[in-house]
Amino acid sequence: MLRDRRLSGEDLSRIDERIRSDWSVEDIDFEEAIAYHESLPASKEFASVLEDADRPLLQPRAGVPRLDDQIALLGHLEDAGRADLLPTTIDSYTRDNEYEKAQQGLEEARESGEDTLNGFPAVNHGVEGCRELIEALDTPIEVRHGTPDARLLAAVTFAGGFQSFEGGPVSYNIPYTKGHDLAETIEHWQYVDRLAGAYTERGVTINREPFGPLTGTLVPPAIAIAVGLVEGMLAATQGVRSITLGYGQVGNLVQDIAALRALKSLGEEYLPNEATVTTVFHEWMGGFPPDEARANGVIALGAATAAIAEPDKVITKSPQEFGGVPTKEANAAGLRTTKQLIDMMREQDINLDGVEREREFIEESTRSLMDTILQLGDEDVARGVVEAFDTGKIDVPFAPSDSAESAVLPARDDDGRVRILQFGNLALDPDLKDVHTDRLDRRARAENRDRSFQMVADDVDAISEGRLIGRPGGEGA
Amino acid sequence: MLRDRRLSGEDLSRIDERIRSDWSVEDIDFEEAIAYHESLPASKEFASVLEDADRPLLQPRAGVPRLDDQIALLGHLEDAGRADLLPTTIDSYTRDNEYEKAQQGLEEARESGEDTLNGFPAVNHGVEGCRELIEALDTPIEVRHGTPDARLLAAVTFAGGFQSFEGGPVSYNIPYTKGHDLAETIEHWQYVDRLAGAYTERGVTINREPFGPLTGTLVPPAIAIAVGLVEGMLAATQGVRSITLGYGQVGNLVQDIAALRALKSLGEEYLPNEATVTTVFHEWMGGFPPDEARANGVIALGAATAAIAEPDKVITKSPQEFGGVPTKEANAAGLRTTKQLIDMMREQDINLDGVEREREFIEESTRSLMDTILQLGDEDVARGVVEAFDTGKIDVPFAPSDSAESAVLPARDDDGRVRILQFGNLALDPDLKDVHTDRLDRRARAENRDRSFQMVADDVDAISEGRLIGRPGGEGA
Amino acid sequence: MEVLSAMSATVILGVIGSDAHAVGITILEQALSTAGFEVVNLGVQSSQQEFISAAQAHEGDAVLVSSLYGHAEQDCRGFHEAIEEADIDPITYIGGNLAVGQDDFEETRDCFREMGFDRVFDSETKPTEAIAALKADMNIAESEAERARLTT
Amino acid sequence: MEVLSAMSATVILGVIGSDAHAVGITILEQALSTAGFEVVNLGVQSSQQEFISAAQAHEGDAVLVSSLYGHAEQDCRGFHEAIEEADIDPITYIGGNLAVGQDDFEETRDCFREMGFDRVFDSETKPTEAIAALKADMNIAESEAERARLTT
Ligand code: B12
Ligand code: B12
Repeated sequence: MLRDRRLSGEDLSRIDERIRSDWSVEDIDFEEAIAYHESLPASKEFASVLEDADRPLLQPRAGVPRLDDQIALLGHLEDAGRADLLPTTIDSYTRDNEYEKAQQGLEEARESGEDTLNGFPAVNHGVEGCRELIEALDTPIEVRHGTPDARLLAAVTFAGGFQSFEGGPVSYNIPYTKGHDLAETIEHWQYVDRLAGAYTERGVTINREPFGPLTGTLVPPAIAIAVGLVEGMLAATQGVRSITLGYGQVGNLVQDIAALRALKSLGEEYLPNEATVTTVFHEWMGGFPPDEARANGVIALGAATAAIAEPDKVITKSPQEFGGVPTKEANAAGLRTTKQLIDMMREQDINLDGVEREREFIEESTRSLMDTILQLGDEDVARGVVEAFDTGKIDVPFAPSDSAESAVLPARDDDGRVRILQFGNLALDPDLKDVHTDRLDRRARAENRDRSFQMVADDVDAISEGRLIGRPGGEGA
Repeated sequence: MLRDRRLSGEDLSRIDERIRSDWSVEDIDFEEAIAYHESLPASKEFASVLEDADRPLLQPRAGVPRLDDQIALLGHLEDAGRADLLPTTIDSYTRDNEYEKAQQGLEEARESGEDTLNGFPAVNHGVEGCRELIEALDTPIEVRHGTPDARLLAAVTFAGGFQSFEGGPVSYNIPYTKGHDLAETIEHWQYVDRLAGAYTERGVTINREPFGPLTGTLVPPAIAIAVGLVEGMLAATQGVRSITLGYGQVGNLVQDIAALRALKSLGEEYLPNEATVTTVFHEWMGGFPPDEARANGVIALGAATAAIAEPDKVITKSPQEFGGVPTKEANAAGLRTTKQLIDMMREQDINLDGVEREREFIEESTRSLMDTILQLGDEDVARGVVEAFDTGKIDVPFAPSDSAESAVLPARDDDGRVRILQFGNLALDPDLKDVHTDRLDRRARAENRDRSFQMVADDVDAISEGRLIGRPGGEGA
Repeated sequence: MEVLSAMSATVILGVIGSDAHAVGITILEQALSTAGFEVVNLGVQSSQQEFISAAQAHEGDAVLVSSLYGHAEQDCRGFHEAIEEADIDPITYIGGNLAVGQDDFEETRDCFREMGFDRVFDSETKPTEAIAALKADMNIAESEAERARLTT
Repeated sequence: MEVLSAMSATVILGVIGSDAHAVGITILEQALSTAGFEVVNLGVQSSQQEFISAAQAHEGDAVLVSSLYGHAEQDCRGFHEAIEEADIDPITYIGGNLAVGQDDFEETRDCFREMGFDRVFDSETKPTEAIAALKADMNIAESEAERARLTT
């Protein structure tokens, strides 16, 4: 039965063998891998570079199928983009554990020179391929993916020299897949986290980063934060000691700053002291404007928010987000636009009215959700979160997964803050719910219409159409 | 002798004849010109479009020598840039009243197809040319230039259908030329303003806009505002009734918002009730980064400032500002980036700590300068301002003009606000001076160096190098 | 073709392949239902076979395939052959972000038209455009206003 | 050429034509003075004749022409011919934003080199680069560090 407790050494090796049967990879020698990590310079130690920084570090998203292309791409982001941390984004077939298809795609890419995969198939590149990548660049690199069952990916990339790994059982299931059972996904991630813990115990800290933005689309902060806390707690149980909690920009300055503050303080409250908690802010993860100039405006608002809230890391977007995978130049441009704004604003003392009140509201809401989860699991967070999703007591808007109710519907209030229009079974205290309803009523009155799904649809489109709030009357309004 | 009093009808026609001898232009029939303006649709009435707007209107800068090119350029900014108001920027020869050279340049441009002038020579295009331009576009158009003696330019462009005219005797002298005598320039602008007043009295409101940014480079807000007030008062005396006071972004959010608020309230205080006061905010007018991505960051900070402060108009920059005159695409991109940010932020209720305090400081400082000016002129603002510049009691940093002392040197304090490092003879109350000195001392201590010209030089370069404050250690710091 | 009322028209909607982008179809589903269509939403990560079975089971008049993540071409290979084999003849649309990288949409459109899709939509498509297209293709009476919007 | 000390080298500095951009030369003046040069700053809107007269009057070793506003080419036509006529032979530099519009700097550089300028600087030039160039061209002893910076 699923329990939030640390996997044993035997568990680990048993699973190790099982996952290796999915796809033949060379044998991984843990001791040799530790030695390899130890041979890397301090400047490639992801956790310490991140934790010791005195300003928000910038990291883009990027992944192409071929190794040499990936090296060139990351090199460009390092040089022209001045990225502080680098990513390697994994392709969709690998995320589905379809290593055979990924192999095909990789070979097609090698032959035709065209990228038929949407990311870097790290398992197919194997430990050696990963190490070549790590060695070719000066900056620490994180694995970013969206894989519900990331066990083989973790085994290969950890041995391959990566020291940071995004995702978690909730955040890489609920927004990323349809059919995966949540309890099973948690078990799979217990392996990933335990493996990270095993490296950590040997002095090779593997940084773990729950994927904060979830579906990227109007996710109410308390929901995102609760999921991050759950994943952080699960990871800590397995011995992870460097945890970066994430949050995706919603576009309201006060709410975003408040959410980042709440994320940090709740992280420190809920996660054990042995774990070092850092935060990451994702520039707007929802639909982008189909226009690079306007996209730069969206990116800049994210950068301005980061400059004020000062998270430990910022994940940048490119002005080509709308159109498809960006060119390396556009990707580097997104980094530089962000950097310019952060560096111009960071030293300014900027305090906004209302941040504290919103932070308290977010913290109370998150606690309300966390109480439910822990209660449902009888203080076992693993069982609690499964039960909570099962009953819709915790829920994510626009979630494609069968493991979530997906009954929660968000909409913006009259100030542009994301509130909840339909709660489904979401286990939020009634007085907290009233705040949401009240705020949305106020907006509905201001717009002279009913609270309705149309509001949600309008808000989903608003930023790509050039506004924050989807007022009736469209673009010109 | 120079006096701030309204020119008579005879003055006007006497000057009219004199300036026409500089360059042969067709005879201007005032009655016919009034009738022409009356024939224009309400959507081209600059003053009412600006004054009635319920959000900051966006206006770019743009001027090319040939009429058809200028029409195409402005059409692009209207369509692709969604500009709310349009400019026509005049070339440098016209600014020098070198109409012969401008004619040559225009003809070269017509023959070679290359732009050998840096703007639109409106006097050479004549009343008919201007009217063709006005008719070809849907949006009101302002004349923007930098001409100390703009009498002929005003006569031609007002008759040509333009209803807004930038500049003033101080703001188009001190930052724009070396040798022009300030008293003479004021006389020349009395004509311009009186002509605007004459149109206004006949129901054709000509909007006048003092050039707020001055030298564009670390201008302390109180100096910029005082100059704007002086020019506004001079214009009002001549019957101008629509006055747009300007201010150029310095890059510190609190200081910029405070300055825009001070500009508005002081404008209403100092200018007569009959005049409608609006405000315009210029995106950063100093040196830009030599990189479009980073330039977008600078533009975005301006847009964010405008979204919070809500001036009536925003003059946008393009990401190509550093390199030279921008392409029309880049110019339109600057508009759209700005618009996206303003439209995303405008509905948010954003209040920053410290704005009120900084606003009070700016207002007190401005009053201190205005008191001196009015005292020196025995309550005559025209004579007062000449005397004040003559003695350096009012001064502009980096001013190229022999009419200014140019002894004032600005530098940023530890929060990035522009303060005064060297006062010269600037007539600021001693306790206000102490604030500046104190803040800069604090910064000097933080940087472990003396207050010195090096600080000024570092601050001048800082934004183009990717920071706000020119800390020692350069880019990486 | 007979004139249908939207009420009787059934639309099969889903995201193909291993793509999990759910927001677009959530918006589309709601808009299509409101417009009077019978919508069967398969959700994300639906296989070709799931689309075909649903079209058979529900007598789908139209099959709307969504794809955002850049693998549409691979995921749709053989789809129209399979439809033909299943002996059904629904209208087929595909929409979303159909190519990896910054592609020229005209090329992309041609590619999917050749594969057999009746219409190909880019990711700037608003639900109203899809509805207008469906009504036109199904010969459903529509207002002047909608027709005007479609032809622009 | 004899080895000079910066102290004895006189530099004529100004902005040519009707250009009024003053910030750059203000910074340059200060940096050149600090580096030990004797600087004669003509200010903005200086004519060719003013540069030449100043070079004669002050025995200028170098003439530094600045232009930002895009008319440099017109403003400098005939400048070197006039210098020759005046029978002086200063080192001549030009720097700033030398062409109207978004030009390729290499072309711009060639154009001004052909007109007779010894060195052409773009608007990314830092004062230290100008100083290093002057020292090299005037054969003034300079530190290793400066030399390294110049040659990169
Ligand atoms: C939100 C988002 C996500 C969320 C999705 C959450 C969820 N489950 O829904 C998350 C963060 C999980 C995510 C993940 C990924 N994403 Co994503 N994502 C986006 C983003 C930012 C917005 C998409 C969206 O919701 N738009 C809003 C809705 C309303 O619009 P829409 O989906 O376009 O749908 C409208 C129209 O397209 C049209 N339409 C859509 N389908 C159809 C079909 C028909 C028949 C018709 C008529 C119309 C139609 O109508 C809809 C309603 O108006 C886009 C970029 C963008 N567009 O700005 C990238 C984007 C689509 N994602 C992309 C990628 C690569 C991925 C990942 C592979 C990335 C990764 N590296 O992690 C994974 C894929 C995971 C998976 N298995 O699918 C790429 C696709 C690249 C390409 N095609 O070349 C994009 C373009 C981003 C980019 N520039 O790289 N993503
Ligand atoms: C501030 C500014 C102004 C201020 C100037 C105030 C003043 N009196 O100084 C104001 C607002 C008044 C102004 C007016 C105009 N400006 Co202006 N201005 C600028 C801006 C934003 C910054 C210039 C600056 O001060 N930079 C900071 C200083 C420190 O750098 P710098 O001047 O480049 O100088 C450094 C180097 O270039 C180098 N250097 C310079 N000269 C030399 C010479 C030598 C020999 C050497 C070795 C080195 C060297 O060293 C300096 C120190 O590091 C630039 C764009 C930009 N660069 O971002 C436009 C810019 C120069 N301006 C421009 C224009 C067109 C004008 C106007 C004609 C505009 C108008 N339409 O109103 C008028 C001209 C008026 C006139 N008669 O000259 C254009 C020029 C276009 C072109 N060359 O193709 C620019 C590039 C803006 C643009 N993209 O359109 N401007």
